[in-house]
Amino acid sequence: MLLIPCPYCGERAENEFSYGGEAHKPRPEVPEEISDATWADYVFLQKNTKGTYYERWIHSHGCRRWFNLVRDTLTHEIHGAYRMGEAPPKVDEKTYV
Amino acid sequence: MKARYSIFSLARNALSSHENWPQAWRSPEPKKEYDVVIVGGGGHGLVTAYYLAKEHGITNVAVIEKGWLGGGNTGRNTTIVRSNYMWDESAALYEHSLKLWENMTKELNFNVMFSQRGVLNLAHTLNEVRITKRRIHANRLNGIDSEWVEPEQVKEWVPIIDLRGNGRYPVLGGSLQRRGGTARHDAVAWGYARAADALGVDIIQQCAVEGFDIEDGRVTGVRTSKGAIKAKKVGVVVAGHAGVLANMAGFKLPINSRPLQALVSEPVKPCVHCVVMAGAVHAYISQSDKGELVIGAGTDAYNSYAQWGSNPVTEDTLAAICELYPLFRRMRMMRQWGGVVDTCPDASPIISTTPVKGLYFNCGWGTGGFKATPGSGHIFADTVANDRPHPIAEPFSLERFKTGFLIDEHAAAGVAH
Amino acid sequence: MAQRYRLDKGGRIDRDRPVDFTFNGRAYQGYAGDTLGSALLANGVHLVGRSFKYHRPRGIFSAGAEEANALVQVGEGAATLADLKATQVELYEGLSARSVNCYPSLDFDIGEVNSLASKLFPAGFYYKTFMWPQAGWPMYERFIRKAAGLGEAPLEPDPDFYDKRYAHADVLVAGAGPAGLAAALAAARSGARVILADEQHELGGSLLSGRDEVDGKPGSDWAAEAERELRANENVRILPRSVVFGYYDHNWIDILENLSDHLANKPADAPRQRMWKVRANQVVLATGAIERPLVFRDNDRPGIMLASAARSYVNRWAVRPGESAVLFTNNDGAYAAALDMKAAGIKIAAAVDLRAEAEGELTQAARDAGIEVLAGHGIAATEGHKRVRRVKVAPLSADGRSLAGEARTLNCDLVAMSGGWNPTVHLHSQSRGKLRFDAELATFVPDRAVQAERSAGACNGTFGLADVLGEGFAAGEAAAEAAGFSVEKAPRPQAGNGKFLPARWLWLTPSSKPVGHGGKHFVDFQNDVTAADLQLALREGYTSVEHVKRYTTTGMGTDQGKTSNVNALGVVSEFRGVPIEELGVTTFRPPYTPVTFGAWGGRDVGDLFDPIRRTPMHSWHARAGAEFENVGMWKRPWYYPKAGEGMHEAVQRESKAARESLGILDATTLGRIDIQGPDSAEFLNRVYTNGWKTLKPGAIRYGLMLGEDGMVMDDGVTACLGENHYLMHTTSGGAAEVLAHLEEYLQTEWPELQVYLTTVTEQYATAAIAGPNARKLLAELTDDIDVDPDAFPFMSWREGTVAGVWARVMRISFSGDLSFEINVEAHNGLHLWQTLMNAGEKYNITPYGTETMHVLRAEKGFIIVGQETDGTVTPVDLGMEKLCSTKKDFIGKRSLSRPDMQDPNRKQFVGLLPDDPNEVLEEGAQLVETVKSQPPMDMVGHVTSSYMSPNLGRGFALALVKGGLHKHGQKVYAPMPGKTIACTVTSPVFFDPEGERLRA
Amino acid sequence: MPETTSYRQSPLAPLGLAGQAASGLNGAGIGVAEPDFRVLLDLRVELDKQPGAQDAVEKVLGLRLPETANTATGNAERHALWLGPNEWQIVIHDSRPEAGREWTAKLREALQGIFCAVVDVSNAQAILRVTGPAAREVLERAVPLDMHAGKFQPGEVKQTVFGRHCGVTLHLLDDAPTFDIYCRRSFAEYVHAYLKDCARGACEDFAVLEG
Ligand SMILES: Cc1cc2nc3c(=O)[nH]c(=O)nc-3n(C[C@H](O)[C@H](O)[C@H](O)COP(=O)(O)OP(=O)(O)OC[C@H]3O[C@@H](n4cnc5c(N)ncnc54)[C@H](O)[C@@H]3O)c2cc1C
Ligand SMILES: NC(=O)c1ccc[n+]([C@@H]2O[C@H](COP(=O)([O-])OP(=O)(O)OC[C@H]3O[C@@H](n4cnc5c(N)ncnc54)[C@H](O)[C@@H]3O)[C@@H](O)[C@H]2O)c1
Ligand SMILES: Cc1cc2nc3c(=O)[nH]c(=O)nc-3n(C[C@H](O)[C@H](O)[C@H](O)COP(=O)(O)O)c2cc1C
Ligand SMILES: [Zn+2]
Repeated sequence: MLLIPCPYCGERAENEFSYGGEAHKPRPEVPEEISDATWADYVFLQKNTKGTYYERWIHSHGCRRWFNLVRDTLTHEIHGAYRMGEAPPKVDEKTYV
Repeated sequence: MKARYSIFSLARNALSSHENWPQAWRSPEPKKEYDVVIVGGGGHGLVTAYYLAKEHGITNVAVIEKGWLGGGNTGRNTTIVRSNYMWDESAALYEHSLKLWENMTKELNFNVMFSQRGVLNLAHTLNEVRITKRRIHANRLNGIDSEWVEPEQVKEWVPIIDLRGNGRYPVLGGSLQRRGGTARHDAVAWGYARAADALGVDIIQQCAVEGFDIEDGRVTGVRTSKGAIKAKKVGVVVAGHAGVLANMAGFKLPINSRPLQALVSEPVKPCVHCVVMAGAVHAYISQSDKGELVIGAGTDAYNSYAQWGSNPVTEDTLAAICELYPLFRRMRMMRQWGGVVDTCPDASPIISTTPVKGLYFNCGWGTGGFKATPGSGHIFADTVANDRPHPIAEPFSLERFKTGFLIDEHAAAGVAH
Repeated sequence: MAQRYRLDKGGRIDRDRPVDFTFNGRAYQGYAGDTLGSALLANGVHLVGRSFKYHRPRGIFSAGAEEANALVQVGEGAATLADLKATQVELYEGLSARSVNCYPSLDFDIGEVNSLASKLFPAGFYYKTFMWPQAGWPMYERFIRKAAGLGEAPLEPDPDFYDKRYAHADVLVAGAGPAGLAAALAAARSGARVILADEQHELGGSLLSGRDEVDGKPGSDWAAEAERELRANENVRILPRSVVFGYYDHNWIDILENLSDHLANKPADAPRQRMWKVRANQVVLATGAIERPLVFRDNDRPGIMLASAARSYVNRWAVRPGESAVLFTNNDGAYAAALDMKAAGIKIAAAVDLRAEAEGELTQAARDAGIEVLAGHGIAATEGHKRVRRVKVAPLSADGRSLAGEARTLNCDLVAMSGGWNPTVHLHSQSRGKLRFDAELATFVPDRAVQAERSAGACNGTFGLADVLGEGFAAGEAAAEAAGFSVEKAPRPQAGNGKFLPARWLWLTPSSKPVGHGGKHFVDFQNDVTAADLQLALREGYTSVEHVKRYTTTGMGTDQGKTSNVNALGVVSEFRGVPIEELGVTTFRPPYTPVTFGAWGGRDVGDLFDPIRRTPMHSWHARAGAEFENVGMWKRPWYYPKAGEGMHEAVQRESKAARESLGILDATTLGRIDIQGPDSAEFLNRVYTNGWKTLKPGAIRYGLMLGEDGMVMDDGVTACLGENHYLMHTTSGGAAEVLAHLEEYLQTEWPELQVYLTTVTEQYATAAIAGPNARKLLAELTDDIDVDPDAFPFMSWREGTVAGVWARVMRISFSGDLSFEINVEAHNGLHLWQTLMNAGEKYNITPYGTETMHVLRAEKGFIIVGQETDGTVTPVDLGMEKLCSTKKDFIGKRSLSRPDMQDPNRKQFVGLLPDDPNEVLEEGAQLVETVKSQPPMDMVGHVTSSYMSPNLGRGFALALVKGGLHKHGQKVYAPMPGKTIACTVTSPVFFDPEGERLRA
Repeated sequence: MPETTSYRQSPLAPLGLAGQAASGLNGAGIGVAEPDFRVLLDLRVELDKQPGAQDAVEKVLGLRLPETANTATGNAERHALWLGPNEWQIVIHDSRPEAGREWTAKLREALQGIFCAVVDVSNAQAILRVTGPAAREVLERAVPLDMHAGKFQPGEVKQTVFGRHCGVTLHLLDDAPTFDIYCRRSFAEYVHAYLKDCARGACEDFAVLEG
């Protein structure tokens, strides 16, 4: 069970949270003007990185705020959490084969 | 060439203290160039190589495996095989596969212990009943065996089950596919490896693909931990790692990689004689021929490439097992592990050409691709050989995420083991 | 004679408390403090089990968790336990145990014929045979399955219950031997919160089995003092009988505590076991080491055991495990066992030592004690069927690969073997800590830690007692410091520091014939894996250690290879000529020892498996005899059968009443979200397909919500409560999902919108009254709401007092009739319901459940999300294109313009009328346009809802049919087993298509 | 018809827990009771963006909203529990049936012109008061929080998951210790039954109060 640092409440157990997938993937401003391919990219495609991943979580059984987390998807090491709209912390990014 | 396996060869070899058995496959050094390189030595990759050689006459093929062959999800799944999927497209795919299963042991001269002991999918809510019946009727009209069983019949199949489910998850019935069952997962990988090797396929283990050589939008080879290897075509079949390989080739996939857990109990005398799946509570159970209860749990809620699972998921699954089978509360878990599955938004696989010419992907099988192993490899080989989707593969292209032609098996499958 | 092999004195048993027990039906006696294993040995019972494949006689070979042979079934009936290790079962009065995997009896086991034909069953034999004919496999499998399994699963529900809890520690110490006790002392003295767990019932670890001194007193006394100090510290929690079984992410550790298995009288209202889910800031692993067996010919006979086990039986349990022993070792340390055995009166026939020059402190002591030491020798063979009787020992060649001289026979009934030690690195490895091969110790020791953990003592490859204690203290101090406590370094206790090296590492002791040609060199006792099996696997190309494991099943038994894994690697390394460190190890996985399912389930079973949610009116429904349907976690009345009624009759009655006079439905479970803020209307515009800017306070509008993929995800009505204030209703099952979906967009995509969402699902209780008399009833119960149709039109709401309490009444309808949904504060829900029931009596007010609700709405062609839709249905498919605004963007809109969404042949929403009015189609039935005599048939759609309607006087259905919006009037067929049902495609609205009754 | 309290059924009324607090622990390690009806309001506002909000709230309630995470402010009659960076639960000991609506109106009135939300959730939630020396031990079986006296102190508020999948808010009132557990109304029976079972699981250490 992960120990996740909610930027509002502090470190809490994983089962208080829900996952929201890849972060920093803004909804297209004017969806009607983009191609089917670009739209499919937004709705379905994932970086799905093996390594340092920027992702969204919500503290659903806590403060109910969404926030971002930088986590290594192989080792589960957590490099930091930051609020929506804030810039991510500087992280030595890693990827693996 | 290969020695044929039989009771006679076994007896003959017993006389020479088993010292004369040949290797099941070679361990060759990679050549400089192949007609086709298959990345990923799991079941799907090995079957693909086998059929390239067998049906398409392409024998200059390498299967490149990062670790040991069969060590991915092929080696860590709960081995449920069935074909009673809901949509026509899926049913065609999985039924194609099931037919190949039925002949696999003979075809490979390798006993994969395919055991058609029957697969029961329980329905616990009125909505599940409705969806289950819809699937059964669809199966029936597609010519696939599938039948509704009433709770009393469930009890006959699984005498140890508690039908009341404490009022919360009562067993309201279920679907039964008699031709479904289990197989010895490792044997599937080994059997195909041996057969492909016999046809000249090089199986190269402990060799990771670390990049692609792409010229003018066409793949020309792979870069591996053992050096560059040229290839006219490359088929990628790496399950949970599909996204990693796609990133190497410069595109993204509609896939999230998540650990899926399984566990086994200590071995006991046979007490569960078919496969029982309960999607509503996330618990799948069968008993291996050695006596362990093999139990499938859920996927972790977050992306991860760690081959282990999160604690609450195990708790949930074992709570459900205790609930459905109160007499198993005293059983003990002997080993627990995880595999990284490639889940697609519509719970259906991708068998497809890609934005890179000569590069093909077969992935997205998520929690349920073991059953598809022979069929998937068969149609993927055809797709790679002919540079166009096999008719069964056609609906499962990457295009569907653009056009919207999703084949959403969620409703019918719960978790699609 | 009872306990013939019990020593006259010594041991940690309580001679004042004899304990009676039975094994395989025979009565025996032991003492409190015994394990089943030590008690059996005290009675001279060595033959305890049969091996898995060959059914070879097997005895007790260890004194702990590593036991691979002595598996037993304990207890009978509902409380039976399978596959317990006799060496771990604490003895209690009345314990009854029996051997597993033998028939008809342990002494005479038919399965032993397998042993005769064993040549036919080498590793992987399954894969090579049973193939002819292919159709024959089920038959073979039935036969094979007969041989499956060891013990038996209970056949009755478990009578016990299990406790499960979280816990938090600054420092968790796993293992309470000298290293663990030292670490706990050091950490506790700093003020840290410490949990100390040991799988055994007594703390002290190896100090309980040896005769070493600490600070000038017996080691066990030092342990007892340490325990006293720890117990006196309120920050310390000591967990005996508790195995630390899993090490997961972020220092999450699982422990299984045994509470009552060892008790003769198990308390009825106390848990049997407890699972601890611990988050530890720092971890100290002090799990000791497990002795390695030696691999030699027929090394599995009862009476052959680990040297440390023999020593434990003598010292800790005061048992003579034999009369005449041979020590077989490759190291000096094992001589301690020989010395202690000798001191206990066991004859030592000889010490067979693989080392060419058998030197060392203890070896010398043994020589001094008159023990014959056969240096450079190995055991070449053993004899004795149900107990070892003789061993043949012979000198070895310099390279150790062959015998180099005449064999000599030694009579014995005990072989104590030691092949060195394997640090118990399981937890370190589970934590993803790296391992390093230590050539001196010829085994794996912990290398770099990945999580906040450290190993101390034997599990770290440190074996001298003084060093072990020192390392324990240091680890405890370091852990406490890392957890933020300041420590004062304590003086280290005084103890000896034996030198155990160098040893001679020989993975396979040769015999007169090559491996595989006579006799069996067992590597994995439980799964009957021999050196020849490993060799065969390698020969056949299964060279990776993972392949070797899976092909031969080595290490896959209930002991998970605690004694076999390193030996298997050694043998593989030997055969392949590849150094062990290059082979790698198979993965260590939880649990360390098997863990009860029930403990994992804990209290989350039975009534507590899932929360059961009930509405404030529930007690009324229950009293009225309602049958309930599970909707999400809610219990909703499904129908209210009267005496003699089945579901069909009840639903027909309820449906009729609701159309003809007055029905009442508990609609409390609908999801409700309060939406406030200046941008609320804009927000609604974005999340619903239709427009919201014109909705005025007092008015209500239906909305359809899509996922970004364009598929319908929810629907419901939203009321405008005031300026910038709305109340959204969601489906009962979708409430949580919808709120999450909305919050996600609000917080992550549109943080600029000034909107707040608050769930108020449970603030209100709702009774929907429907039918021609609904208005009359409402009028009677309110003074301040004008119920006149003009004053209170369809799709509006009014606030006032109903039944004497505050109420918000919404004039909306899911039944298609004149209907009011009366919302009161939840505390008043039951009151409202009772008042309505009383006042409605004159209208024959009829409570109806979800089934009737479904019939009524289906007659009107209203969809239910999740029934008419399945995640693949768009608003266009539902014929609701008009609800999709073209003037604005909304979630999912872009997806609707993708090519496949435009396909006119998509499945679309229609009504169906079976030609035979008495026919009720099965929900889920598939539809075709052309019936064929047999499958496959092209399916064009399926039935989503289907009922017998008393109001229409016939069966009718809703369906999704390809191109259905344009197929009204055409025929489709439902080919069912045994018959085909012809139907006509119609509009889905069967009742009051103009909506006059709604607006009445 | 006049509105009287007798109509009202508290969430745990079917279990008859009200008043149990009064009867005392009788030597048991833990007791569970349902307090009298209270006003519960959910208040949403961004304090840094709405400078007047604190004063406006204080004027009506006589207390300031806690800005430190996981804490509460208040007195014997009223509390403001921190739920999130822009969310509080206001608890007022006023058991009149109309009190929830009245306080909502008062607060809204005071916060006029400020972007905020005040929502009456008095009926939406249940309150279980758990008290006794074993309370921490018992609760550690239900929630993943560190319940140690040093880690969860009087005046603190934490939201978490209780048992499987049930959200709760825990407010520690005193050293007894006494916790007020807030949960959604329909989960109250689950929470209560779960607590009882937790007490059963911890029973080696103390007697369990019946009921
Ligand atoms: C716990 C669990 C239970 C399951 N239960 C079932 C079930 O009951 N029924 C069912 O039908 N399905 C089940 N599945 C799913 C099923 O196991 C998979 O869908 C299927 O085995 C996938 O086969 P594969 O050959 O595509 O992948 P894999 O067997 O995973 O093979 C992919 C291979 O690619 C290799 N690879 C990865 N990256 C590289 C690289 N860069 N270079 C070279 N090689 C690389 C990997 O090492 C791996 O060996 C389960 C899965 C899990 C994890
Ligand atoms: N003569 C030799 O060659 C030799 C070899 C090994 C050890 N030793 C001696 O053994 C001692 C080592 O001390 P130590 O403290 O490191 O080990 P130890 O063996 O004394 O103690 C380890 C303890 O950990 C417990 N344990 C193991 N795994 C556990 C788990 N998963 N959960 C809970 N408990 C678990 C065991 O029950 C045991 O009590 C020293 O006295 C040393 O001299 C000597
Ligand atoms: C169907 C099936 C049955 C298994 N049975 C056993 C078993 O009896 N004993 C065992 O130790 N492991 C068993 N395993 C688990 C494997 O040992 C191993 O954990 C799994 O293949 C994952 O590999 P890894 O743990 O090496 O990562 C089984 C695995 C599967 C898929
Ligand atoms: Zn938070």
